[in-house]
Amino acid sequence: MTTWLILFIPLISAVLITLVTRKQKDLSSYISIGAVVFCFILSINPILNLLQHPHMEPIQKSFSWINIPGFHVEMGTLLDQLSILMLFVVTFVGSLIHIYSRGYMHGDPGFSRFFACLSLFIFSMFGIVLSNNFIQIFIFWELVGLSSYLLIGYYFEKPSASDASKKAFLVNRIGDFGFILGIFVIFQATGTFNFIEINHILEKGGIPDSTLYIAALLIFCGAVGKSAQFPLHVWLPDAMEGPTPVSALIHAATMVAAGVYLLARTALLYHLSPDAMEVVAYIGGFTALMAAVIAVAQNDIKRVVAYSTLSSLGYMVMAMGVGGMTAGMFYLTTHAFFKALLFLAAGSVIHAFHTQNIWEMGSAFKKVKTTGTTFILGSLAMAGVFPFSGFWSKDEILTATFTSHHYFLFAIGILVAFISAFFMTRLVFVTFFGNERYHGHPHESPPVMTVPLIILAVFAVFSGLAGLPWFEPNFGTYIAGPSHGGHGEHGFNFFVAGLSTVFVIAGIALGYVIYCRDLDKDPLEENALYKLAHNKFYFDEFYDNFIVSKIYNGIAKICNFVEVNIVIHFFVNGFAYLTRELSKILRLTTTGKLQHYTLIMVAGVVVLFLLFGVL
Amino acid sequence: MEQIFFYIFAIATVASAIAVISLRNPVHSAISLMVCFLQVAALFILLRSPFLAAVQVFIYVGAVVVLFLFAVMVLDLGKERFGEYLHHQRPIALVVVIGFVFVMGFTILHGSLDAQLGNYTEKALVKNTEIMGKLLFTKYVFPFEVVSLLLLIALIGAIVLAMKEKR
Amino acid sequence: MSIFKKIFFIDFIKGLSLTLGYEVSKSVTMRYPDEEKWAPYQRFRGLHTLNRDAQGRELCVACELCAKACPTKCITVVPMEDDKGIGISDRIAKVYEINLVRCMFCGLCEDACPTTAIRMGRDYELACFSLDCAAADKKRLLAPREIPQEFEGGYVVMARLERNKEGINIKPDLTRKKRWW
Amino acid sequence: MDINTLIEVALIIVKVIFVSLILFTLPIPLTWIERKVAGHIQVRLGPFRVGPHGILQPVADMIKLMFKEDIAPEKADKWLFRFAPLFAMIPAFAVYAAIPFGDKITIPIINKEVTLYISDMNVGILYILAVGGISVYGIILGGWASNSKYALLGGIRSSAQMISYEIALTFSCIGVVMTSNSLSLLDIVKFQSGTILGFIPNWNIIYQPIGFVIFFIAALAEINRIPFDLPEDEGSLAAGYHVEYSAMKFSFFMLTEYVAMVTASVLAVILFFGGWDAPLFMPEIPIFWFVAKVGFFIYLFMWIRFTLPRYRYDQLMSIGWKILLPLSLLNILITGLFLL
Amino acid sequence: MIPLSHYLLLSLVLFSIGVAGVLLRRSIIIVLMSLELIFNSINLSLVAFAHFLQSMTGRVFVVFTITVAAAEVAVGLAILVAVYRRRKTVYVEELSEMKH
Repeated sequence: MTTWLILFIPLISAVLITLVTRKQKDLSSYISIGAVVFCFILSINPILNLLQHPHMEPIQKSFSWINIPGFHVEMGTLLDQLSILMLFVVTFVGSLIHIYSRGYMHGDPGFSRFFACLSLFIFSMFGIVLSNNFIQIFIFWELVGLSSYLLIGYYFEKPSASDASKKAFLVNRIGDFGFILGIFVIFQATGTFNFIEINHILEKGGIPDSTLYIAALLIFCGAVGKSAQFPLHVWLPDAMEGPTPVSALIHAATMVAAGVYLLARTALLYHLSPDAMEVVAYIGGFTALMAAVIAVAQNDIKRVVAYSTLSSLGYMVMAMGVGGMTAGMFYLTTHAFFKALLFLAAGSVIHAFHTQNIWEMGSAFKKVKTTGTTFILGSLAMAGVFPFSGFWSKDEILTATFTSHHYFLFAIGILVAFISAFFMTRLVFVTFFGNERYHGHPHESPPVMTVPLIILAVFAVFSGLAGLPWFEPNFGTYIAGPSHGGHGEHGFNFFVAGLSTVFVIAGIALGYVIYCRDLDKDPLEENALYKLAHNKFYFDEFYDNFIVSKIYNGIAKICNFVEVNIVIHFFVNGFAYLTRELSKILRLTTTGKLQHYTLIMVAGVVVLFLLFGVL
Repeated sequence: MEQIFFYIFAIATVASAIAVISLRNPVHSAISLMVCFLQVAALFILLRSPFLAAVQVFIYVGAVVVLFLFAVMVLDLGKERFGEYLHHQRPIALVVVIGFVFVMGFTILHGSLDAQLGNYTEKALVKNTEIMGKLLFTKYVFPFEVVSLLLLIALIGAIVLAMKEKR
Repeated sequence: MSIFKKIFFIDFIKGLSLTLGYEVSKSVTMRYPDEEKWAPYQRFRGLHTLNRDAQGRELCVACELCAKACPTKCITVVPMEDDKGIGISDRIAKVYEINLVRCMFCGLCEDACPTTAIRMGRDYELACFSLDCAAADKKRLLAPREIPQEFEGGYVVMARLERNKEGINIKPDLTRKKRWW
Repeated sequence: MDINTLIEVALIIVKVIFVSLILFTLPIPLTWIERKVAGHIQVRLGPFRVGPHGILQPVADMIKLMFKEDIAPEKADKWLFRFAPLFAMIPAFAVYAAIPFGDKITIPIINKEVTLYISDMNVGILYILAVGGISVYGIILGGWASNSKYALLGGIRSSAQMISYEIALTFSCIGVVMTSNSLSLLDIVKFQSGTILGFIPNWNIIYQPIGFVIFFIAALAEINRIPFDLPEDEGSLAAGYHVEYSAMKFSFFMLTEYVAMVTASVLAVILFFGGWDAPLFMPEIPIFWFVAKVGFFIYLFMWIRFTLPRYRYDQLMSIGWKILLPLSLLNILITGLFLL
Repeated sequence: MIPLSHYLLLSLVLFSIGVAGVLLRRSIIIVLMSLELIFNSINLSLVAFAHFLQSMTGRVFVVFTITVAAAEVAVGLAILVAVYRRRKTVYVEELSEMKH
């Protein structure tokens, strides 16, 4: 019952706001915040339950939705370790972001619409997290896409925002297409949509490896779309056109993590198909590296954070790919805290400076002390400095990579750690220190915005301790990959930790050397690699000029030819002509005069009676 | 006694019905229609259905014909003296209608369309209304609801249709 | 409070009780021609009268000041000499006529009169069937009035309707008087 | 036909004639009373000249109306113009076929029980409402047949008004029917005999206060009395539907109006005030209490007429449809809930 | 005692008059009135059957018929008013947009 309540409270709130409280803006924000906070409170009970019983059985509650022989779909909720963790992350981060939004969006004309969309999003996210079968997860997957579309295009009067929302939507469709194909492949193979049943069938074996391989890759397509992996990563940076709380909630903490969650949910499938895992791991690694490089060359504070998100997502996917599910989920959790923190702090910075360009800020640390401090804490966590949460989680991924003998990926991981540390240092120094480049008077944000920042900062700093390898039980006790029975792989490798720390410190040092001066523009600007990275490796242009204009338009031309000449001219117009000619004859019987029809009707009755009744 | 009343009512019914379709002035037609309805109500009483008679008067005479009169007066049709008020299809229509009367009359008189009056209890007659009400709310509750919904839709539809478009 | 008022029809009941109060109260009308007549106050400006002194002599000395003072010039006075003692001096009015059609009953003649001969009286039933009565001559003005000068008016008196050849006359009975308030 | 049936038929005929006579003569005192009430409320005396306290005034009026010239407009629809007053009058009288004035009384000398009603229909209240609804024809046809714009407007207004308020009226009666469990007026009155708690009379007004208020207001509108006398709104329509009528036809309309007022009072008494039931341990006198209560209501109608101003037409319509109709539905709902 | 066939014949005559009205008259309002006549003839036969067969069903059905008839008149007259307002005609044969 609780799970259903959690699922539907945000929906009720969205409906209420849409129908009733559009005019009372304050009330709509209270409803929305109340709904998500209430969900958080409701989700505390399952969490406590989980903490007491680490090896709890999954709780399923479902009812039959579509029941055709051979095709059974149910609607239901699944409560296991994974979904409880996600529930906690979503409700907790969601609550804080909701509260923050109340301050950030204050005075906006679409205030109520914003909160309605936010509630809708929370509803769909819960749907993904709690669903127990593929069909339901796909529905909510699309709903998440829809609410993300609505929220990215929140400032729809801005062309860039509406373009970004369309882009996000379309790019996601490509991934989702693969996803639903994957669902069907799995259904074909197992005959069910239910996760637990699928897992049972997979454990029994007997499904050909090729099928598994195809299914895993297709489902990974969905994750690629939603988690913005290469080559579908192009939408996420553009999605920063939405309001900052949206970026924090959707495009850092929750929705983009849904792809990773999906991979975790279907971990057994990947476990049984090592080839697919390789693909996943290399795509993740490549995304991580590419995004990190691009992040170095960005000047927009939100874009830097966005590319760092992209890089982190690549990290998580890489972790999944090398079989480090626990590591990936752990990184997802800590990442949700510090990335949400970074985005919210960035929002607070934008609120203070009224610009997003980091070269128009600087030297304002003293004016925005709370924001600055929390931002720096988040950056340290992001960079993976000991003992912040990022360090522990990243270290686990690297360890997982190392122990699974993916040395190339391990090298990439170390490199990404280095670059991350570098660009975070760059971001912090350029934004808060150096010479004064801003106009106007930056001021600290109201408490409704800073208090969530502080709470998140606390979590960003300390949440890594949950995965501390020397404690038992730790994070891995609860979240365990399919390969490791009851225990996660919270090994601790001093070589890996040391190496990464060295590289992180090197990155910070390099950043310090280059950027801790009075600068007016980026000193690396003339560099060729910088230019390449600044233009995001020309991915958008490549898609536009090659895929869309050549391949897509070519297919369109062929289709157009077929349609115009064969379908329209021959079939459609031909039948229309035939019909018209025939109707010219039949038309004579319709005079349009009511009484003619009536007369014929009555005459017909008389004739019928004469034929059958009387004679 | 009852027969005398029946024939009086029947003749009045037919006469007023003919008046409805043959008078030129719509208001006069409406009045004839009202008279016809009243006669039918009287026939209902002969058929031991006082409730239906009251309903007939209530709805047909009290509402429907008033509505007709209202429409005629609002549109001011009463003053139009219709030049040719019958159709050019008159002869064939008359033939068809008379044929219909003959065919159906033949069926009624020579068919098995007759029933002897069953032995009814006085109680059923007196408690007519009560029995009908109980039936309406038990056995026929679904049609009842459907009809009430229909009435509601008609109400809204009539309002929407008759409302002047606001520019 | 207002919803309470609406539910219990307080205003409606207030209105009803008000009208009920009026219903049981005495009526303010008088049955004028038949039974009752209004006796005006002394300050009332009705048909003029020409006064006499205690010995019965005419007070008017035909000084024509009233004619001069009249804004509508409706008073015609023609003086003549007289030694019969009709008047208080040897000059009396030969003709004293007031055109009632033009007169607007302003009372300036009364103010102008040095001998208080002309006074505005209390007759208000001035309608008649012929033009003769539109002009009040000396005889009519000198005739004694139904409501004498000294009578303190301002209430309803009983009256009697009288018909004769000249028309209708309402005779008041000054002894039976009543006030409605 | 045996002798008893004949006596019964004769009795019914006598009753019909008796009731008709009463109804025909009732407006005569009523007009006088109304004018007197008007006079006194307006702090004047009212008619006073003909007879003592003007008591013969209505007779004089009647004589005047009888001898006036009967004028019909040239372009009027002659037949309908002639029949419209009858159309108005017949339903107003026909209503009394179902109204009980009292229970049975025994005539002392011949020692025969006589019922004080013409017939006890088992759908009595429905019959009254249905037949009462027909009386709109007189008004609408009179208005139309006069071929005058004032009359036509008055006719259309009144037909719209009567149709609108008839719904609320009927629905308010349904509450009474629900509590007393019968459509027969006799049963309804019998249901109301006795007392609650020993002293409060067991009248429907106790159970149906909202119903009574709705009934009363709707009845005011149905009989075209102030504050709902829009059909004959002197200010804007001259005299409404009977502006072209004179002499006896006009007097028929007047007669109808007074009879309708009496009907409304009678219905209010029967449905809500216990009919001939005596209040507060008073002795039961046949018909007396009935007449007393009816008299009170007639007086109330007159009293209201000279207290309230007239509503505007749009106000009238919105009161009918937006207030009375929902309220009456609510009343039915509440009654149903209580009965459950 | 009146036999059932008498009622049925009366109903038939009423029905035929209604049909004749629909077929013959040009004014749409008279056509609607004729439809009401048809409704009434049906009601009459239903009640007659109900009476003679001692069944309540026919009477109950008449209640429904009357309701439907009331709804039909309301909508029909509303359409008539709307049509008249736009086309200024009430002649049936001039309202023949439904052809082609």
